[in-house]
Amino acid sequence: MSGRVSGRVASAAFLLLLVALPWISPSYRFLSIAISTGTVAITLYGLAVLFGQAGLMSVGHAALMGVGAYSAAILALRLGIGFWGALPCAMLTAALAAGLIGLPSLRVSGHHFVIITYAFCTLLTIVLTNGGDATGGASGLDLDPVGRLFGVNFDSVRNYYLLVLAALLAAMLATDLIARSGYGRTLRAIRENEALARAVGINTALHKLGAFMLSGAFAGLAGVLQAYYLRHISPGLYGGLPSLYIAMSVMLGGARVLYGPLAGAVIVNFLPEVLSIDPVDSRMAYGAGLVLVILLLPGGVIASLADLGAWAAALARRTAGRWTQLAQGR
Amino acid sequence: MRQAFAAAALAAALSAFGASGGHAEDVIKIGVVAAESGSFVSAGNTIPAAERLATKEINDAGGVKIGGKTYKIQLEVRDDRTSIDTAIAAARELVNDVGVQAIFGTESHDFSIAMTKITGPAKVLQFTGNSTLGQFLTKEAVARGGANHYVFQTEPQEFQRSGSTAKGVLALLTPLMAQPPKHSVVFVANDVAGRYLSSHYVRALEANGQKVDLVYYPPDTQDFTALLTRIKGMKPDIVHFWYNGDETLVAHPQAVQLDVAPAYFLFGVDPGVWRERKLTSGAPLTLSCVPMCWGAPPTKAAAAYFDRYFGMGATKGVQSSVSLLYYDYLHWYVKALEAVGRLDDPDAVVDWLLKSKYQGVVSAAPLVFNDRHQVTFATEVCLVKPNTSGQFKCAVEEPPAAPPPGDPGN
Amino acid sequence: MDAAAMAILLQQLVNSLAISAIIIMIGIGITLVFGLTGIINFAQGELLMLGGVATWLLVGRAGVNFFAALVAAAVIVGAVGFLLERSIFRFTLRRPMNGFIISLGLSVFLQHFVIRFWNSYQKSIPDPVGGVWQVGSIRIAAVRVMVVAVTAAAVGFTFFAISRSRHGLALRAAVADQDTARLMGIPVARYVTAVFVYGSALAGLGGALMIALFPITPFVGQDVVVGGFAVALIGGLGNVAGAVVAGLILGFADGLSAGYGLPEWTEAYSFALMILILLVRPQGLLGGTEGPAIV
Amino acid sequence: MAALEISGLRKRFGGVEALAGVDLSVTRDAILGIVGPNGSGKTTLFNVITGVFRPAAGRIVWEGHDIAGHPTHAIARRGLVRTFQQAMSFPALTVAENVGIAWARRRMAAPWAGPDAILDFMGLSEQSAEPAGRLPFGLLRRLGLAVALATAPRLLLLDEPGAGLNEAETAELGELILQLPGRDIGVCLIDHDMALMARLCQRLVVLDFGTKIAEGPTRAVLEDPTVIDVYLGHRP
Repeated sequence: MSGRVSGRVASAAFLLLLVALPWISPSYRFLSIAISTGTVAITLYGLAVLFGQAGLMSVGHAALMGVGAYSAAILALRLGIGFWGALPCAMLTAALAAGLIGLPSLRVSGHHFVIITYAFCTLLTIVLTNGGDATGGASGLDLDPVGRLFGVNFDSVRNYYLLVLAALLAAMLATDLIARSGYGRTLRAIRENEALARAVGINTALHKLGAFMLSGAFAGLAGVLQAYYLRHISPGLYGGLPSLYIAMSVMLGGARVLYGPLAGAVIVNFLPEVLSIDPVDSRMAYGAGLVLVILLLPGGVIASLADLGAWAAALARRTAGRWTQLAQGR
Repeated sequence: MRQAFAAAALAAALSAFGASGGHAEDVIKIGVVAAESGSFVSAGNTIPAAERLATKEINDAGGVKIGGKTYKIQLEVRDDRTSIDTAIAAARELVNDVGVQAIFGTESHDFSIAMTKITGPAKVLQFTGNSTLGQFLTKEAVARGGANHYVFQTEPQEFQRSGSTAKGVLALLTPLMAQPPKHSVVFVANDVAGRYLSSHYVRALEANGQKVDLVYYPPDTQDFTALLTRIKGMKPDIVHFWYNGDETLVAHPQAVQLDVAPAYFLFGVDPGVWRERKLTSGAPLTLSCVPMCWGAPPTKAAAAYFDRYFGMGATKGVQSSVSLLYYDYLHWYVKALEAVGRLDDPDAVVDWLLKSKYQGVVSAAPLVFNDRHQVTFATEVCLVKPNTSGQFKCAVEEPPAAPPPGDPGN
Repeated sequence: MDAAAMAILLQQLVNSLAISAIIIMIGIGITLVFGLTGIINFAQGELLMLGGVATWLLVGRAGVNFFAALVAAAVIVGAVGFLLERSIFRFTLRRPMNGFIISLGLSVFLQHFVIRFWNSYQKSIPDPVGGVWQVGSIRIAAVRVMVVAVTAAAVGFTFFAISRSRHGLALRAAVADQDTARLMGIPVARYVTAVFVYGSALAGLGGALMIALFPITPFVGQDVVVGGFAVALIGGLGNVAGAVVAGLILGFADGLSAGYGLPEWTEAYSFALMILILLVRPQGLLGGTEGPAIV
Repeated sequence: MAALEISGLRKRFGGVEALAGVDLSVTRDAILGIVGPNGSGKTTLFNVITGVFRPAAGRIVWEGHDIAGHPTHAIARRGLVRTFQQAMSFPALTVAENVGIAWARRRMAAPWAGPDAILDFMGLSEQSAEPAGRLPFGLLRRLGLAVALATAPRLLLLDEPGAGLNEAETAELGELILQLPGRDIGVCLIDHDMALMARLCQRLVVLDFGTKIAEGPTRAVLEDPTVIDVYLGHRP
């Protein structure tokens, strides 16, 4: 089978496996870690659009998850709007907040504006902590369970896992569609050469802001899903350190490949937990791993595996070809 | 064909870390969720250490006799790695996969509250030592059918702890001061524990006749000189440092350098640490610990406990005494199981606990849960003899019966 | 403003001086490295932490005199800077964003490397100077005077090296325009290494001074690095004088906001200041480079 | 009425007055060349017209609208597009994608059916699937022009299209440029290659120290003594 088709079948099988996971392994610990990994992965896909396509780096995406989570919590507390109602609103507020973070990137041409996104996390944590009753102050806010919808009870861990998986697959699909679309090409053009992009009529400021807001919406979605799973959120969840690990994960996995962000989430969030690797060792591993990946495999782990796969497939075809030649006595 | 193959392969791989195999003989599984790694490790590792000691004692004494059979306690300890995601995953595993009867933990407020959402519906009893839990243990929440019916707070209501601490501090410091102290400044971290504790402690000091100012500092501050100079400008008689021992040991020396106040109180610093680090203070200074100090245990029982506790290899740290918030309650819980005589009736166990008393190590008086699933016991305050590192005069003040004016009493 | 209030204000100004010292040390390192290479080194905080831990080991375990340990820490961390530049950062000169991403991984690795060998608890050393100077009602710990003095000396030396010496001239030329500097025969690569080593040595020195003031944990690098970036950005990246001025401004802003503003918002003030300045003057107060022109 | 009317255009960088009150009118039917020694303000003129810099003073009227100070992309959308002195492309994108991005932005009807037609016209069809970054310099120059054409411009400002090309490549590019007015695309050209300018331009403008010192039919301007003076330095 040609590379293209076998790739399609492999990813279909892999996705089928993800869907079937709850029935294969009913261990709650495994599903719980998978849910946490899934929510973070959704944010990574948002960052993949921002960095992978538009080339804009942000070390502040945990704060955007926080904006989504707190919007949902406050909407529930103040207006009694449940999970499904809060979802679109939280994504919108997170997108607007991302636009706010993105503004400096328009004025500061160098990439050192990225420090502002890191500063934004700390600022958000301080505002939430001192927010008094509005934000539940330092002790944070509680959330009620998602409850039932169309007869499906989302309080069961298995159903919640499927909900998060659906959101993750939607995020992956959206990222893939964006990458293939004209909009994605325009973002890549801005990344490659902003001056030329402007010269051919692209409103680069608007598009960069758009990319930020799009990635904010992904983070908002992830924030709401995480908040409704933990059922209690506090400012400390969304500070600088979590944002650092989010940025690292997307770099490790690869920001421009479909399975890159998912691989990053699995490497940083999933494997150390499931295999109960000591957190100090696991962080040393992917700290050093990131350095190696950037130096040796700039496209990230998955891109390199894909290259490796393609190289191996080509090698196989060549040797097979040679064998048939030998067999035919040439 | 593809699905079958994938399913079989994965099942084999996953069973390795899925549910752990059951044991042949009868056991009662008890869960512990605490930080054994990450930044909360200094408080977290005291919980499993305390429960391992209690489990060893119970099993050595012949285990638990229920319905004619003898059970051994099987402790299932999970490290929450100072991350809420891991704490939730651990709680899910203990409740749903392992099937524990009760869970002890966690060291941090957010994790414990998130865990109540899992233990509650599963009717698994949860013993937690965060006094900030008080906000959530309202009468309706702890009533039968309420969200927190199976949650027990193993620390006294904050107005009681603050009340006995305030009385102890003032009683010990006043004789050593030139004139009786009138003006106190409470200097506390701006986080959930800091805000909650200080709101009660300020009322307690006011109830003892003090004019009180409250100053917050951002968590993880290192250079306190600016805030301490501001406090010096308020001309305080006593500066009360709350609540994290490590941060207090950074801030206090800077206060002494600036000569901020004639007397100090350091909450959360154990005399044992003061002696070990050979610290001294010219100004009159009092220390207190949650709930008792391992450096100067007030009762023989407490001293014996700490010998056994450190004997098990636990590290001597600033927060070692936090273990006392968990040790007695495993013993008490086992007695409840034996009294109820069944393992499948958590409601009966809750009712028995609310009706019973237990003479533990943590308090001279027997422990009793009030109608909001909170215990009451006094707090130990120790005066450091000026310019010495190892001589303490400790006192245990009884907590006030009712909350002082302006204190919600939770 | 009666005498007591004036005394408190003077005390706050003196306090702020010490606060600025550490931030300036780390800020200069960041601004030098960025000025020449365009790389934002997020691991500069961990280099400072390494300086502190090295001093803790030398003074605490090996009983070395503090001032000898101070110099040793600067040398050790300088050597670490050399290793990092030679083995990692020199490959990212053409794409500084990679240098930044690598520094994220490096910062996590160094933090947990220290935790693996010397655990994550607080580490402190006895006050190397001891005693408190009293001038009128102003009290300042002698150790803080030492910290300010050593920082002033380091800043002075840096200024002298950059403005007066031959190498300083070559360095400024390279910062201005790498290609032209190469054409004029300046070995730019060697200056990149020199800047990394010097920036790391300064961070090591800063770490040693910090542990003289207060206990540190392996996570301290994380808290300090953002202050260092604020200084470098507000001063103008690549502009050493800017870093010093910005360090003083931030030090006094922190000190006075804690002293007179709302204490809960202390940290927010310096961040808000940084973001405001970057929006109004992206090239910083005293005008810095936006990194080398990367074609 | 000329498509582009510039009057009293001023721009200063610090002490240097790059443009000191330039008046210019550009029609779309005749190719206009702009020449002048280095630093005379030629590229600055293009940068100010296309919104890269804001003019200190002066009016820029393009097809009846004053576009002084408008953002670059808005000006490009109105059909006033420029190319760059250094060959610019989107390196990681393929040649076809480079042209496709500009084509998607076009506002007006274009004299070509689609990007492929433009690639044929510019002789880049074989390379259409190659990443632009791998093109040799000569082809990269052509791609720059192809991308500009894909935006369906009504007036094209070419900034030294011949820079860095050898004789043959310059001649070929010149031929392509000559065909543009016939396809309803006005051309205004900056270059130092006098032979190329003589061959392509019907009219010439000479700039020196930010002021226009000569304008008129190419032949006349080239023989104008003041222009020769400026280029060859003042005769004793």
